[in-house]
Amino acid sequence: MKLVTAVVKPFKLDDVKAALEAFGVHGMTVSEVQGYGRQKGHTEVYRGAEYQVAFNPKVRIEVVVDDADAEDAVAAVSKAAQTGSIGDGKVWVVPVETLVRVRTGERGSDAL
Amino acid sequence: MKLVTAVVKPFKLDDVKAALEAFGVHGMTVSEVQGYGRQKGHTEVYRGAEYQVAFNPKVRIEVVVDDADAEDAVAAVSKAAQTGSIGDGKVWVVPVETLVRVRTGERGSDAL
Amino acid sequence: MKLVTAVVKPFKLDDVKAALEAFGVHGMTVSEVQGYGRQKGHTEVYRGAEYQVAFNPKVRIEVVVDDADAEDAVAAVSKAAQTGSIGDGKVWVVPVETLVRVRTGERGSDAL
Amino acid sequence: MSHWLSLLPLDDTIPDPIKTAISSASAEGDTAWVLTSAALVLLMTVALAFFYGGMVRAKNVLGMLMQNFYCIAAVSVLWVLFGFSIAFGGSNSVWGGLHFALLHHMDEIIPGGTYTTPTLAFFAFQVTFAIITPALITGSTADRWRFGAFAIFVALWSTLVYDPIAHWVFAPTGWLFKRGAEDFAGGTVVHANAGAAGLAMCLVLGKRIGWPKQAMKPHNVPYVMLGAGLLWFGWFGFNSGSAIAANNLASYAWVNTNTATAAALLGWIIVERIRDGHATTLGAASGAVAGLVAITPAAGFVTPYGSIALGAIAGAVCCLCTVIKTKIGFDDSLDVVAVHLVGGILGALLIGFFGDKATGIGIDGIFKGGGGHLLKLQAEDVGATVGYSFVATLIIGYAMNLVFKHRMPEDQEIAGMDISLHGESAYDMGAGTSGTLVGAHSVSTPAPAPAPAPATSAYSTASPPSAPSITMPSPLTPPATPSEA
Amino acid sequence: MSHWLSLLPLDDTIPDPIKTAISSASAEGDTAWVLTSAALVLLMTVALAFFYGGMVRAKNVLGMLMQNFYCIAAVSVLWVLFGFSIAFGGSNSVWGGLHFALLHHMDEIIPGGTYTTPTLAFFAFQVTFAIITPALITGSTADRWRFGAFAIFVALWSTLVYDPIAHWVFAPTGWLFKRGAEDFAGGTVVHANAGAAGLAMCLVLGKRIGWPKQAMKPHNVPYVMLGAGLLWFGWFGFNSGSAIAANNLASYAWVNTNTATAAALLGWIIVERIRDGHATTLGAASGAVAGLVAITPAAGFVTPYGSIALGAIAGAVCCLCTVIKTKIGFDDSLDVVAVHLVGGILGALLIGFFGDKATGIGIDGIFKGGGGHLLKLQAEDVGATVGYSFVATLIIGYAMNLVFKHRMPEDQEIAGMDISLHGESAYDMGAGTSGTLVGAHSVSTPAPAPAPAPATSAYSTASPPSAPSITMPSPLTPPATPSEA
Amino acid sequence: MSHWLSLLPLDDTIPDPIKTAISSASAEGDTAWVLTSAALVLLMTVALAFFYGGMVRAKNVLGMLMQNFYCIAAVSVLWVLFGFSIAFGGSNSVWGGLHFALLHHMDEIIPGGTYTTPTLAFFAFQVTFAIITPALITGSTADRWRFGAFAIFVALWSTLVYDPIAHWVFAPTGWLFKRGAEDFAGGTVVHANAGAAGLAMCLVLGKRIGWPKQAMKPHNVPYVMLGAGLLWFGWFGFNSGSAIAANNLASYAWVNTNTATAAALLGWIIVERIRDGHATTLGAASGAVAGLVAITPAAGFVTPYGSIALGAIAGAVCCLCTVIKTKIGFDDSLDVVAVHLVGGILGALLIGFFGDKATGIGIDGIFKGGGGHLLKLQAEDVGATVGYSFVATLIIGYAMNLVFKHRMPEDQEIAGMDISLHGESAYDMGAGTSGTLVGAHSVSTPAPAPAPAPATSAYSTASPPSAPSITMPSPLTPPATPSEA
Ligand SMILES: Nc1ncnc2c1ncn2[C@@H]1O[C@H](COP(=O)(O)OP(=O)(O)O)[C@@H](O)[C@H]1O
Ligand SMILES: Nc1ncnc2c1ncn2[C@@H]1O[C@H](COP(=O)(O)OP(=O)(O)O)[C@@H](O)[C@H]1O
Ligand SMILES: Nc1ncnc2c1ncn2[C@@H]1O[C@H](COP(=O)(O)OP(=O)(O)O)[C@@H](O)[C@H]1O
Repeated sequence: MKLVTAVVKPFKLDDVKAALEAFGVHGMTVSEVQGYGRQKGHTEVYRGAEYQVAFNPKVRIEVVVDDADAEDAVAAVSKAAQTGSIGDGKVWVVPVETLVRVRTGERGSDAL
Repeated sequence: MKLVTAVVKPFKLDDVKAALEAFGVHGMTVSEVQGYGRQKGHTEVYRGAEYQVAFNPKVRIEVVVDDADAEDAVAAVSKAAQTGSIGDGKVWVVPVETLVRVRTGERGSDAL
Repeated sequence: MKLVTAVVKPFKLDDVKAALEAFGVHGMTVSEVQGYGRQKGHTEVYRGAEYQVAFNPKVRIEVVVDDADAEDAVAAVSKAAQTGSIGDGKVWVVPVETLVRVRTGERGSDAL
Repeated sequence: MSHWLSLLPLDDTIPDPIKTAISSASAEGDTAWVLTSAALVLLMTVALAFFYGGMVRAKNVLGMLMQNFYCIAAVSVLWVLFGFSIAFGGSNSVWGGLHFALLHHMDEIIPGGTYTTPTLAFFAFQVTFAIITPALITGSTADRWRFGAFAIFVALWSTLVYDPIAHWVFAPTGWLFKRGAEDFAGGTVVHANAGAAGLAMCLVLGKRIGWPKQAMKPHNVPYVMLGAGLLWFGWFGFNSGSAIAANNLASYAWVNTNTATAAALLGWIIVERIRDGHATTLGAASGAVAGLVAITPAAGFVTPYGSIALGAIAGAVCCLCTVIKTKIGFDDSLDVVAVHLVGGILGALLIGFFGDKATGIGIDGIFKGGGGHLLKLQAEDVGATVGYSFVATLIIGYAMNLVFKHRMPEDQEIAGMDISLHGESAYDMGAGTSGTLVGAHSVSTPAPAPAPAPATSAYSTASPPSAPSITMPSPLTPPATPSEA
Repeated sequence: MSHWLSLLPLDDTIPDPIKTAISSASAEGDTAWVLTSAALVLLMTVALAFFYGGMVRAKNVLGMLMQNFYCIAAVSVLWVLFGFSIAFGGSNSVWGGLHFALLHHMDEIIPGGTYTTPTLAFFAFQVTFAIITPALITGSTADRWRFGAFAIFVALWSTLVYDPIAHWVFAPTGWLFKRGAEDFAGGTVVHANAGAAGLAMCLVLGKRIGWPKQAMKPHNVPYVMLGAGLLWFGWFGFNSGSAIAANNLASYAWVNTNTATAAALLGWIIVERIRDGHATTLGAASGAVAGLVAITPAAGFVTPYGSIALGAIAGAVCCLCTVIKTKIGFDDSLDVVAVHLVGGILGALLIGFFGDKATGIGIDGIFKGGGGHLLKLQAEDVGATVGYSFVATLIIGYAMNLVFKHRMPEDQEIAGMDISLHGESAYDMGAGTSGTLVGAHSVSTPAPAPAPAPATSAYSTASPPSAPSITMPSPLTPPATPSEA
Repeated sequence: MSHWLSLLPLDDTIPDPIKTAISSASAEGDTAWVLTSAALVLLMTVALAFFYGGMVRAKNVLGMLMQNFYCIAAVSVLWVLFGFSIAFGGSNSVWGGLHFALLHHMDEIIPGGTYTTPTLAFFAFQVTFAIITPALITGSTADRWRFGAFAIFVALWSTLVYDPIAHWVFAPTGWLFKRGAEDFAGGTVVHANAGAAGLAMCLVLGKRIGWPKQAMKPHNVPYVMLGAGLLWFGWFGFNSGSAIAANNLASYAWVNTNTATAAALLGWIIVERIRDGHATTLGAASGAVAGLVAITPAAGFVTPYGSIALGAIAGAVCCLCTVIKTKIGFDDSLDVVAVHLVGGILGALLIGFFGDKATGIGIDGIFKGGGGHLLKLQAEDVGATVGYSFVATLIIGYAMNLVFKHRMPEDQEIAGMDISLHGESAYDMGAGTSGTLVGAHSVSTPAPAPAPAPATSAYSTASPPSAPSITMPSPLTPPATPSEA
């Protein structure tokens, strides 16, 4: 199995979710993160003290999929999250050795 | 080494922690996440505008363990987090190539 | 490619970022997490009811790097995050099979 | 409340028309203060909502706020309909009848009344007391009461418990008033009464799921402090406004209120420092409220330095009482018993010791050489109000249980009141997981039962439900459809 | 507002110097109440900022707060310069002229005025009304208006729309006042006016990016409740203070305000319960505000039981109106039309039915047998104020668009007003991603255009910009430089 | 404060008993306003707690709130004991003695006093000023002061610094009062005094760890705005209430306060817009407070259009002063010097230019042709209060340091005041990491030293400490033990 992790712009989450559903994936885990990269941050000023904020808000989406589906899932997510402007994010894949559904103890693909 | 990631119901965190401690693991990293899956979400209505919220709050627990302990840790976590109702969550394992304890620079099992 | 994950003290984030930049890495994804380990937590008391809080706030830094850079990145991060006191955190490395830049669809090192 | 009396120095030599005119002129000042005070006391229930709302978990904060706002709304209407009349109408010593129902006859003074303000101003002030009393109960029953059941309970309880007790103690024709019980602003009528009812209802409802083992920490202590601060502010209306005049007695009540509250705050945090190792902000807020409660019955009957002692005792004792519930095992969630029942009783009884007629009203207590008579009167007042409130509330609570459940289903309680009862989330930090708009309700297209399927939406012609596919344009950056009208 | 009149029982037999002295004594009470009320109404705009600020998304909350605070500041200054004079000066029935400009001649009573307080106290009270009216508009235009454009709009709108309308209805020399229109505290002048202007401006500005498909939930419902609670509190000043005296009429207004608000809250949540399946806290807050709006014109002209009906109707109708915008497609973001335009018109017209001269002022409406005359007057008032406001606001809005853009650039709107317009973040929970201090501005070293490069910092001699290397000491635990002075 | 005088038109022909009665009637209105104002000023310290609390980091917000609530409590008690007497008793021009200690002799007017209200009402008003002055200091010393040391400091400082200065300037027998210094509501006594003390204490305490390199942004700007809004509201009591009557002078003070505050808000954000490129909400809040501070001494001595100039100058100058600390290197954390010291001095001196006896009191300043005499008096007042405050505070601060440390240990400061000093967390969003209940404290089972080991818990018979094993039932869904009583 594979764990596909996508770091994308927050307002793209609905599109990514829809893309994954269209592709047949009905589960994911999402968290709020702050991203730093080419996309420039912004400046804040409090009583004349200037702060440089390098981070931009992103959401991090984790989806475990079958080995065979990983490549397509990556493609679907990338496409759905794309706006074409800097800071659209990254998608990466790491190998998963075991997956368990807590409720039933099912393993592997059955746990999806 | 292995990284065991568990996404479970928030109120189960204490039980999972206790289970891991009983098993001899005294470290973990926890984050707030939102989960989407079979468990149905809920509806909210603001001044007549209805929102469908598909996500449920979960906690994400990350534990790095020795290769030999991974399977048992998965079992302990799964058991502790189980309520038997939909949405109990997932546990997955990915391989870890290096682990360092920042304070000392120790590596591998010594870093645990 | 490798995914370097570091869980460190929040006020060390700026130093870690600077260290990675000095090393030539200009991207990362950061999230707020709670850590449990050797570092002791603290006690809270609300109207005489005492709570033991075992967790300490940490930040979790994820950086995808080229295979060749992984070891140096780990060293740079560890060094920058070190204070020498308990709770400095961990750094671990997992293998990454695919990396995509969402904006362009570039893959692998080009996506960095 | 035998203290409404014109204190104007109206010499007998002054001709009557001039007397009348001067009294009227003076009444404008009194009315200004009473209308101000009424607004301040109304604000107290909002403040209470935050004091309590900050103490519950994040998933229940709206449920708590809603219960308190509902109390304001329901009691305001009930008191126009008949509540005020039951409390202040008629000459019967047990209940007031319906003479003032629908606020008829507002050009009359209430039977036995000696205030100088319009009766409508007196109503404005009193309705705010009727509002906050059931609201206080919500602290002991937090996190678990179905809203529908709560709504009915408030209407019943206000009418069957608060209105009669207010008549007994506050109305000049009430039996406890006539015996001479001293309750300046409602230590027994409001606080001990609500505390006893809170105890009864937390027994009726049972414990929250997970209590006491699971962590149930305040989710937002600054809200608690905001609530406490606004309560302190509003309580000047509560106590000083109870003079129903802007005079020396009102000034006494103002100063005593502030002084006792301050002393109680210090008393509470000193006990905490010794017992727990920390003086806490929650303790400071709690001590302040305990002091406000305890000085309420006494505000016009004691001197400022007496208030220091009274407040310090109340702060220390209430602090020590908060841990009893955990030992005995009743889930008085936000300590209504320790703060309002204990505080209210303490305040009422301590008048028996500290009572001092130097304030211009009342009689001397034990320390002033007045003997135990006053203490006996006070004990009687406490016994009657607390006893009646506790028993009547238990009966109402259990009787309602025969018809329908008070408690939410277990899964709803775990999910929290906000989502389960009100279909809302208190906080949304914009992470993108906060939901998708699926429709706008109207009466002709009634809401579907809560279900994940998107309802037919009001603007579905523009974007049919099939739209959410991966090829749809981002709602944030619609390339084809211009976003401006 | 034909209701300012001394109600003192001053018998003709009383010698004049005594009469004067008694009137002055009485005026102190009135002044106390009017100054208190003025402070309460000032607080309402702060409350409104939170009522609205809680409803917008987290990235726009400061933008909303800023617009409201700016209204307080700008109108306060404008009204000293000339606003008060335009509204209350002179004898012209269309505008008031500049007699009171710069607050000269404050020792005179305004033309036709019958109040007993100093004219400066009357100014204090009226300026707060002028402040809140443009502030109400910010609800319909939320999340998208450039601050500079908004700032200019407020100055223009206050002068060209609010000031004349206030003169027509509130000033004794205004043409609608003279025809007999009844608007006790500004149902048409403040609420219907702001509602019509809000409608106009949300048409001028166009929809928010992503509306209505994207989720735009309130980011902090407790702030909404805090705002609603403080509005309720402050509104006693608004309505009861409009008696410009602390008398029976003020007491009527107080009680009617509270009663109608309570009934409207209940009306709104009952409709929600039936239609949506949930009674919501946002609904309770909204219902309360709808009730407050609707009772505003009527507060001194109806009886308390009439207020129950009036409030319940307003709560239910306004609730039903909130979904219209989504169906028709105009982005009145926080429902200024449904609550203030509809509520204000409803209240003004319902006086035609519920009007009751038992309060001591005004004439009877239809239900009291007074016939349709009053309703006709009210309809005329509504037509004139709403019509003028809508058209004049459209003109101002579009005219400004000729000179510069009202809207923020798209990327700024997506990033949010707080960061884009004000260079601030509302919340920072200390996660470490909140930024690095790069300099302290001074006039001699002007700010760089927002750019990631660190500016030359004021203390750069101590820590040169090259410092951030991995060998630099942690700022939190500087080992070499002692951290204490 | 040479301005308390009955302004009733009491003709000599009026018989004495009638005069007395009319005066009493009039005093009710004054008392209504003074009691209201006292409540408003009390609220200001709560508001200040939020103004400051929002500006500190999330880990220190409770520490800040606690310091402010403690000031309310401690000074309230001290002022009943002897503080009021030191400030307003006796005829000595340097200190007031103990005649009014324990609030004895409250039936007397204070020496030289001309107010019409009860002396207790005057006490109520004045105690709130004594409360807020030390509270203002907490802004300059944020995030680092041990609570125990702070608690002792407040008691000493209030008695040794505030009480004497209040006597000199506010008491009719005080030496600065007698020389003719004009300080209507405490520009020097409260603000310049607190500002000078804040400067002294931030020098005594030293810088926060990490300052100025580490980011120390406001954690909750809406709290700052809430605080600023409530301060603005409460300040009407502060300034207008300082007329100690509800008359024309009070109306002047109300209008001047609002006008100067508005102008200062605009002045501050215009400077920001030019210098920093953004007008900020924090700037709007700060500008408003700067304006409130600057108009405080002048509120009854200038005209409304004078207030526009005075406010605009204060807003702009204070804004420019905030960056000085970073350049010079003293950690006045929340800019008490730039806002209160600079603002208070500015306001006091500008009376010398804008002073206008048209308000009914005071003398003309330079712009009104009154020459430099008034300015000299004002400079003398500023010099005496600021000089005494700065030196005396330095002495108190360093003397205390001889006995024990002011600062928290370094690791505690990094962990934050909330956890370290008060054993509390301000926020808990329910993520499950918020802790495990390990016991309920009581006096008989004292708290263990903070240690991870579970204490013997009060309900340990039900669930022994050994329970937390992986087989234990979930506390949330106890299958065996029914969760209801
Ligand atoms: N090396 C990296 N490792 C992990 N996350 C990264 C890395 N580089 C970028 N990111 C994440 O991807 C986001 C977008 O990257 P950025 O360089 O700004 O734009 P783009 O991907 O369009 O070139 C960042 O905000 C960050 O969250
Ligand atoms: N494919 C997936 N990848 C990652 N996380 C998942 C996936 N499917 C489910 N999850 C996580 O597991 C949680 C529970 O899944 P769900 O399908 O609701 O219940 P269950 O696991 O009991 O069948 C989800 O809320 C989500 O956080
Ligand atoms: N086994 C583990 N798996 C994942 N994260 C861990 C593990 N052990 C510790 N951590 C993380 O590392 C942090 C520091 O660990 P701790 O044991 O307290 O100190 P140290 O690493 O200095 O010995 C913890 O707060 C936690 O976030």
